[in-house]
Parts: sequence; structure tokens; C-alpha cells
Amino acid sequence: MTGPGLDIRLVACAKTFTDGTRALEPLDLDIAAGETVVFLGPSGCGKTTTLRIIAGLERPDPGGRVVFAGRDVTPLPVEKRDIGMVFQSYALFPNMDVAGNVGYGLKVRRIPAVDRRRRVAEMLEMMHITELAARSVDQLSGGQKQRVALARALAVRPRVLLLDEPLTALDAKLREELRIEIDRLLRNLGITAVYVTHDQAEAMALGDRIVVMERGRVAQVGTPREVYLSPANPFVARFIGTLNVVSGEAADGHLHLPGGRLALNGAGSIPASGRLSVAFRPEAVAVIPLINPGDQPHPDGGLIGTVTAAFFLGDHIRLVIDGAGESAIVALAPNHHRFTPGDRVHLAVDGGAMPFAEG
Amino acid sequence: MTGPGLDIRLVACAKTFTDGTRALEPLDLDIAAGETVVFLGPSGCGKTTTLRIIAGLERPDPGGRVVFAGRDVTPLPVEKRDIGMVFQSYALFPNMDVAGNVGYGLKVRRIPAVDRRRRVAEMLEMMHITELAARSVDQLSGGQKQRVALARALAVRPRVLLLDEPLTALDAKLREELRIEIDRLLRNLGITAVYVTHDQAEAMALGDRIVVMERGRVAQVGTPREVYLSPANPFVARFIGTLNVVSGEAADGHLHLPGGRLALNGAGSIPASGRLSVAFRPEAVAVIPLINPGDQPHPDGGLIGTVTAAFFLGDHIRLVIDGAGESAIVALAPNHHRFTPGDRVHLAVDGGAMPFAEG
Amino acid sequence: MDRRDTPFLILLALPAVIVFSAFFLLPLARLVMVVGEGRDGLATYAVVLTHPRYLESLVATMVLSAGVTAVTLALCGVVGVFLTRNRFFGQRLVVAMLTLPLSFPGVVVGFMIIMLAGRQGLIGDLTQALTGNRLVFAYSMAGLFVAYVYFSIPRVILTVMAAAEKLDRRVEEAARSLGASTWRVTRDVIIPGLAPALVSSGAICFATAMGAFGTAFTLATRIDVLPMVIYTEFTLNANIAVAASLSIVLGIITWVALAIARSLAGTTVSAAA
Amino acid sequence: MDRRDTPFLILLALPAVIVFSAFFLLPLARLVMVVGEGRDGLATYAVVLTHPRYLESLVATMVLSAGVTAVTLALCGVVGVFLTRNRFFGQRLVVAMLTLPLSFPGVVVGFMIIMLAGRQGLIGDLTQALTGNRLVFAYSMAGLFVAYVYFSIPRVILTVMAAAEKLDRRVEEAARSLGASTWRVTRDVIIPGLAPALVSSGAICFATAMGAFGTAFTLATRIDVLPMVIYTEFTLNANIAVAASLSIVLGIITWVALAIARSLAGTTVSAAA
Repeated sequence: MTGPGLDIRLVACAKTFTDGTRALEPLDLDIAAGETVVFLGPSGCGKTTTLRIIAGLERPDPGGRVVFAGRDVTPLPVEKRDIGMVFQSYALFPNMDVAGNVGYGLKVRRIPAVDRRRRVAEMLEMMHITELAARSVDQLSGGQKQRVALARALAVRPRVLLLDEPLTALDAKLREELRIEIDRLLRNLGITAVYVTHDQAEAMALGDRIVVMERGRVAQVGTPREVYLSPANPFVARFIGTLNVVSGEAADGHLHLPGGRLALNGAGSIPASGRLSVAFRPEAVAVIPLINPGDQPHPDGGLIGTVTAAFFLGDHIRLVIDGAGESAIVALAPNHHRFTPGDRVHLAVDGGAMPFAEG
Repeated sequence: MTGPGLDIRLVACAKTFTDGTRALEPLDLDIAAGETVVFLGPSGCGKTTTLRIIAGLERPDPGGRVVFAGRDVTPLPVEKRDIGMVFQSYALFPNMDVAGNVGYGLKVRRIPAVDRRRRVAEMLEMMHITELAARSVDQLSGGQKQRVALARALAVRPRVLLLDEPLTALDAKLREELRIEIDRLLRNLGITAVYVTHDQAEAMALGDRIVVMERGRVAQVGTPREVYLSPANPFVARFIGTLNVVSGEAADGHLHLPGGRLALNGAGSIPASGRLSVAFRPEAVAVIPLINPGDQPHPDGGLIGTVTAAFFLGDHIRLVIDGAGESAIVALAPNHHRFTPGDRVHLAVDGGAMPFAEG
Repeated sequence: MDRRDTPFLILLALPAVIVFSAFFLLPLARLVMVVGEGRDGLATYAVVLTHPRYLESLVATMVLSAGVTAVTLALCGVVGVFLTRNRFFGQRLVVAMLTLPLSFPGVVVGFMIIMLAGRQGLIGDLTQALTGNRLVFAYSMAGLFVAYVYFSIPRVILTVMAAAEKLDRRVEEAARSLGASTWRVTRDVIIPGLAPALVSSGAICFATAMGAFGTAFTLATRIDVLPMVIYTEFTLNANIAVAASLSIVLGIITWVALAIARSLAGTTVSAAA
Repeated sequence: MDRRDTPFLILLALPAVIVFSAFFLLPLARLVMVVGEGRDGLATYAVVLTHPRYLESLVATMVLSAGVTAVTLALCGVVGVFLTRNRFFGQRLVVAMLTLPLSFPGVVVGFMIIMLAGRQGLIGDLTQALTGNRLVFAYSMAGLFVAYVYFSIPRVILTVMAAAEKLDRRVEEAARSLGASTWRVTRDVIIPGLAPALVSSGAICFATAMGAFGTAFTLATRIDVLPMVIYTEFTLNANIAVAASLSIVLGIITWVALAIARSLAGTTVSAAA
């Protein structure tokens, strides 16, 4: 039954609710067998609706089709689609114990009790919750509940696993732990997985590809690296990671700012002169403390500013710098440096500054 | 009434509950006026009990004293202590609108209606929620609720602000936003603040000092830098940030591991030989890809291993490396590098590796 | 909600809904018709609301019910919060005892009141020994009042306790941290927090008192509460139109009380019913 | 909880608790004493449980109450879920209509049943026109059954609807994603989810039916349900010891039903009471 997951094709899947709201504009997407695709976006962007259409819990508007491994499953209800689902609210059966929950799908499929018990034991072991087998589900912590929910979904060897914000209800420490667990599972099982989240760190850590959504539309589809380093538009750039945006006059291949000038050695589409915004990530800024009050920016380009806040965050220091651009610039520095508010610093921005059309 | 906060002194504050459980071992601590102290620890470590003793919601065991600016306030109930409190569950008054909530403390203090309205407007503006004044509190999002709770606590110009996991109930994006807001407030108001959390990132970002607690005892008190870079014991080291621990035979000033040897140029207390564990942070590892299969570790010390997972996390890449130590080693690399599972890499560990007594 | 899982439910439920509607509307329609068919037609309503005997009985029943509700709410509010907040030896016993009357029908409660405050009652013996006068109040409105409070308490107190348990202690602590005294916390936090439970269980208490019959009937036929009058007019006097119009008036008053409570307290009235 | 905020409450509540206890225990103690003081002493219990008339009445009342409870739960379960899950035109009206009987006391309900299924009733007219035979069931157990179902429905249906609204749809979706058919989802998820509400409102329904008096009294004095027997023994036959022991038996049965429900359904029974 199991084996590599199947490939999924969404064709012109749109969703209009009965009250006329358009939750999802027509969407086309191919998901390869065994791939993990993460739908990422703010609430109301249509990511959960897409997941529910793939699951068969919502029907796409007429004309939309959902194809599993070449077979059109659009008319099939969820119980006929051979999928596994994991929900934010765990959605465990409160009237069954942990083993009962994990074995439910097998019972529905009339698997003999002996095989069922073996499979349940296997799943519990895989999720490291063997000792919880006889527990009632309301004695479990959030993390344990979600492990049970994963075991339950995987027990029936589904060919697609759908996860709807499975980590959102957990606290930071548990979220991290379970994220690593889920990643390991998805890699080992080779199952096709669709994962919905509003947390960009989760999306980057888990997704082979990320589908960034905004107001019912796809804003960008790409690997985590593509989405982070080459965002398709300002929305994506701002949603994923922190972004510094500075505006000034462009002249002589440089952008002139209050604290100096920034070399525009990026894409060829940059106008020679005029008002321009560019964007760069905090980690693209190299920060060097200035010793002498009279120090000038580097002639090849660089900015001078004043540290207004320095947060020691463990593996790095987060700096907020004023006076370099019109608004504050955020930069990261290694944790062995020391900065105190009031320090004057020189900023060099790595070549990756992107010209930026305000949306 | 306002102005700089007052200093707080806890003297031998212990807490034993009526059922005999010892929630807090005797604790002595001085908090300077205007300082932000963060109590950090896992649940049940006594951090909330300490906060409630400072608030006057719990009484310390006989012999314990709470001193505010030189005055013993131990016998005073919470309503006489002139403090502000913010709770994880917001604890807003559901039968009052936003303005009613913010103005409640002023009303209790019989401030005339005119002054009250002015002060409420001021607080709403400070928290950027002026437009919510007439809203019912159950129409608010979690982030808005906590802003109202902050405005309510600050409206009476308390000399101490106590925050009990104020961000735990919020999702990642809002948590980050409000954390920055709270930091700004605490700096600007110069109020003495005590903040309880189980999230180390929050603690590092907000605390002037962090009090790390474990099972009712203080494990370490120090600045974020001290706690992260010089943890007092293995518990603190593991609780704050990720830590790699490797064990091997020490000889010739090096620790011998499966993937090579690690220079032990750290503290003088290292034994010349024998079994030893050392620990280091992921960001202390420099990772260099190896091109030739025959490449050897650097003679001065270095390890060779194989990448088993590479997570692109935006501002950096998180690598899991096998074969270098007995268990996997986690390392960070800049985001412009590319690694794929199977790559062989050379690891150099920065001088900061700490000898590590297993607890 | 997706449409796909509902056809089954619709098939199951639709006939039931239709039968239900008929079952529920018919008796009521008949009640209204009976009034119209009576000697005075629709004017019967006017008669009912102006004739001294009927009007007095209506007013007396409402005053009695309102009084029972007020006393029950006050008692249960204080005792309910106390029992929720304090753990003491024998607490479970006290709670179990308070809910005992739930197990006894009105007739038995009436019977108990007679044995307590009737002519051969305990209170009579006691007062005679102490003052020389026999205190007998079982057969009057006072007896009815005590009986109604007695059987209203369990329902109200259980609802109050459930609500008191759900109160967020942090909200009280927040009020205290802002300088509120215990009295202000009670007024500004605890009472508003219990309000939905008090309103909804109060409405049920009022409605029950308006319609209670068994107790009144057991205590005496002299007590002119509305259900007694309706019974008398219908069975003994065969004055069906008057009985019907009185029933409708009683129904409307109760319905209004429940509707007001429901709009004040949200859906909790239903749950507490 | 800190001790500091309780002295106030203790002062307020302690006297009330003491008075309450007396108020609640005295009548009960008196009831037990009356049995002991009667002609047969404690043997009265044996008489009550063996004498055919009493035993039959006890069994009949229990069967009637159990039947009413079963039918009401079945109807309300289906209709309650249907009404919660579907939005349709006139839905609020249907809900309002279903809860109408809450406003009418038992006497009036009995009165309605007579007008519907009595000698001059609507159903009689209808069946005579259709079949030539007059169907009259108001004055029998059947009439009582219909009347009890009629006034039990509102309480149960409101509780079921409140519970149905709180059901997590995600749990049903999870079951379906695992391959469960609509029927299995109903059996494995919806019914267990509603169980606490059904058990608790069923217990209340049973207890109410056991003790209902007004309706039975209005319909006929020939129906031997337990509260009627108690009333007759006490008031007409002045057989106080028998009346008291019957009351205690009735109280114990009801108390056991409520206690079982409470242990099955947790505290919700209290809240739903």
C-alpha cells in the first residue's frame, strides 16, 4: 500500500463561498511524488482552503480539478482519497485512548485485530510515545497530542499527508522539537506532504518548495533559498525574514543616503538617477565600529550611523542603527563583538541589495 | 508619582505550599531601580511563584522579606503595593470596554473623570490602540488584548511592573512585534520591571539581567552575554541556546574524536589525559566544504564529517553533521553557502569550547 | 460547512421537524381557539385581566415568584462562591445535601413543609415551647415561599458553582493589583462574572415558581396561585375559556421572562434550562 | 489560592451554610421519622415495596419516565444536531417554537392534551371523520406520555444544541480522512461527543417525569403515578407513614438516577439542572 507518495496536480482550483467571498483565485500547481510543499501566508490568504480542497473537505468551484497520480479525484469525498490529515487543534477522539486513536483508521478498514495491534505498536514506537498507549488523550500535553495525531494519520499508510498548522498551538521549545521530528518523518517515509503554516521559519525548515500566498493568490513558488534571496515582490520580501528598505537619490551608480552612499552594483534595471528604494537583509550588512570621530565612509560605498539598540541574542547580536538611512536599519553582528548604544559604526552592504518597487 | 522605578530587595524568600511542596528555596536578590530582570526557566521552576511574592499575591514563608526602596512591604497585600501586573491570559475585565479597562485603576484611585479621560487617551496613544477605545475586549486579537493590559497596568504610573509570560499566548509574528514594543516601553519609562518567561530568546532580548531558575533554585544570575557565553552549569548551558557536547579521550592538549582532534586551548583546569566531554555552540563552528576525498583534518585541530541535513533558515543555514563526533554536531553557516546532504566538510571549532561536567 | 455531509441528516431530521412543528403548534392553536370560542370571545382576556379574583391571583403569583427568585439568587450567590472557593472537611457532603431537593417532586416538598411548619409541625412544637404561641405557616403564601426557595436552591446553586469555577482568578488579581479592595473586586469582577449564570438560573427559577402546582395543591387549596386558579376553573368550574386565557397570560409572562434572560445572558439560559 | 481574600467570604457565608444545612436536613429527617412513627414502623418500607397497588404504581411511573426519557433523547438528538448544523429560513422560529412549552406549567400542558386528545379533542374529531372511531387517549398513560414528552423536549433540545455547537468539526473531519463513512462518524464521533449532554439532560428528564404531578392531576385522578399516590395517601387517606416512605423511595430512585448521570457525565449534570 505504501511506498513513494503520489504526485498531485491542481488545475484551476478556485473557491467562492456561498456568501460570495472569493477565498481562492484559480490556482494551478504540480506537486511531485514525495515532495514536501509548504503553503505560507498570513491568515485569510487561502492556504487552508487550498489544503481542504486537496483533502476533499471542500469542493473547488466548477472547472477546478484535483488530480492524484493522474486520476481525477475531484468528485471523491475525503474518506475515499486515501490521505492522512493533521490539524492544529489535534482533533483526537476524546472517547478513545491513545492506541484507540492510532488504530482507528485500521479498524475502519477492517484490518484484523492482530495486525492492527502490531501496526499501532510500530507507529507509537516511531513517534516515541510507546509508553502512552493506554493513556486517555486529555492526559497528554500538546506535543504528545500532536505526536498521537501524526501516528494516527500515518498508521493507514496514506499516500499524501496534509498538515494544517500542526505546530501553531505549541510553545517555542516543543514546536522546534516536533518540527525536527516531522522533517525526519517526511524524509524517511518519502510521502508526498502538503503543509500549511503562517510561520516563515517553519516553512523554510520543512519545505522542499514554498508557495507564498497573499489574498487568495499565489505570490511566489520556489525553494526556501529562492524565496528568501530572490523574493518575487515586496510582499514576499517583507513576509519572509526582516528587510531593511532605504530610499534616496540615485546618481553615479550609487544611492545617496543621509549616512553616506550605497553602491548599486546589483541588477541592470536600475535607473541612472532619480528617487529609488533599495532593500537588503540584516545579515547582508557588515558592521565595523569607528574609533575616530572624524572617520568617513569608505569611498567605494558605505554608511555611517549610530547604534541605538543592541540585543544580545545568543548566537548573534541584533543592532538597530540610526542616522545611516532615513529610518532605522537593522543589522546582525557576531556574538563576540560588543556594541553599546551611542557607538558610531560603519556599515557596508553586501552586493545583494535589491531595487525595490513600493507596492 | 512616576519617575524612576524603585529598587527591590528579596531577602530569604522561600515558598512552601500548604500541601508541603517546596515551590521556592530561600532566594536573595537585589533588583536596581529602573532595571529589567527576567526570570527564566522551565515550568515549575519557581519563577512565577517569585513574581507573585514580589506582587504580594503570595506571602513568602516566615522569615522571607520583600523590600521596596528600603521599605519592608511583606505584610502589604497586592492592592497596597503600587505595582502594575500583566498576565499571560490578559485578564482584562470582560464587562468593560477598552477605555474602561485602561481607566479602571484611576477610577479606583478616585481620579476625577476629566484627568482620567486624558490619562486613558495618553496610554492608548502610547500603545498605538487609540482607535480601539470603545471596543469590547472580546472583539480584540491577542496582541491587542495584551496592549490593553499593558496600558491598564501603566495607567496608574506604578513604580514596578510585573509581567508574567505576557507573550506566551501570542503567535510568533505578534510575539516579536510586542516584544520590541515592551522593550521600548521599559527603556523609555525607566520603570523597574520583573519579567517571567520560559522563552530564552525573549529573556535575552529584554533582560538587563537574567535569573535562570531550576527546580525552585537560582541556577545563575547574569547579563544575557554572561549567561550565554559563560553558563554556570550544564543546565543553564543546555537551556539557553543549542549546545553541542562531544566526548572523547584527551591527550597532548587535544580531544580525540572519530572525525579528528579538537584543540583544548581553553581553561587551565583541563586534565592532560583521560575521558572528557567538551561543549560548544553551533555558531562557534566554522564549516569548510572539502573537495578531495582524501582531504585530512587540519594538523592544528579540526574534524571531518558528513552533512546529513541542511536547513536554509533565511539569515543562515543550519547543518547537522555526522561522523565528526560520536553523535551529530549542529553548526551554522552563512546563507550564501550551499550544502547538500552527503557533502564532506571540515569543522574548526573556535577557542570557546568549554570543558563540561556531565550533570 | 461543506454541503456533502448534510443530506443524510436532512433526510433523517426533516420529517421529525415537520411532525414536531405540528405537535408543538396544535395544542397552542387549540388553546387560543378555545378562548375565541368561549362565551365572551376574545373579550375573555379583558375579563381575566380586570376581574379582581384573577388579577389578584396573577399579581400574587408574580410577587411570590419574584420574591422566591430574589431570595434564592442572593443565598445561592454567596453560598455558591463560598463553596467553590474553599476546601473544607465535609464540603462534598454539604454540596450533596444542598442538591437533595432535586430528587423530590413538588408534592413531596409540600408534604415536608406541612410536617415542618404545619399544625403538628416541628416549628410549631418549637415555638410553642419557647413562646407559648404555635407558629403555623405551612398553609399560607409563607409556606409556599419557603417550599419554592427550598426546591429552587439546588438548580440555582449548581449553576452558580459551575460559573464560579470558571471565573478567571487572574482577572481578580489584576483588579487588586490596580488597587481595588475586596469589596470592589466583588462588585466589579465577581458579580459581573456570575451575572449570566444568575440571570439565566433566576429566569428558570421564576418560570418554575410561576407554574408550580404540586406543592401549592398539597399545602392547601386556599392559596390562589395562578396554576391553582387555572386548574379550578378548568376542572371544577368547567370555565374552559377563562382557564385557557389565564394559561395564555401565564405563558406569555413566563416566555417574556425567559426571553429577557436569554437576551441578557446569551445562550446560557438554554443550557441552564 | 491565597488565604488573604477569603476571611470576608467566610464571614459572609458561614452562618448561611449553617442555616442552610438545618433548612435542608430538617424536612428530610422529619420525613424519615414519620415513617418510623407510623403504625408499621420501618416495616412500612417493606409494605410499600410489596403491596401490589404501590409496587405497580412505582413500576408504572419508572417505565413511563424511562420511556419518556428514551423518546425525548432520540428525538432531540436528531433534531438538535440538525438545527445546529443547518441554517435555513425560519430556523430561529422553529427553535423558538420548540422551546415554547418551557413557558407553560404542567397543569396547562395537561389542559392542552385534553383539548387535543380528550373527549372533545381535535384528534378525536379527526379520527372520527377519517375512520369512524374516536381516538381518545388524553386520560390514560398514553396522554401522560405525550404530555411529558411535550414538556421535556425544550430542556433536552436546548442542552443538545448547546453541546452540538461545541462539537469540534475537525474531529469529524479527522475521522472521515481516516476513511470513516458518515454513519461511522455519527457512531464514533458525534454520539460520543453528545453523550455527556444526553446523559445529563436525560437524567433531569427522568427525574422530572418521576415527580411530575400537575399534568397527571389535570388529566385524570385515575392515573396511578407515584406522586399521585403520595398525594392521595397523604391528603385523602391521611396515611402519612405510607406517603412518607413512598416519598423516600421516590427520592432515592431519582437521586440514584442523578448520581449515575453525574458520575458518567461529570459536572455537566449540575449545570444542566
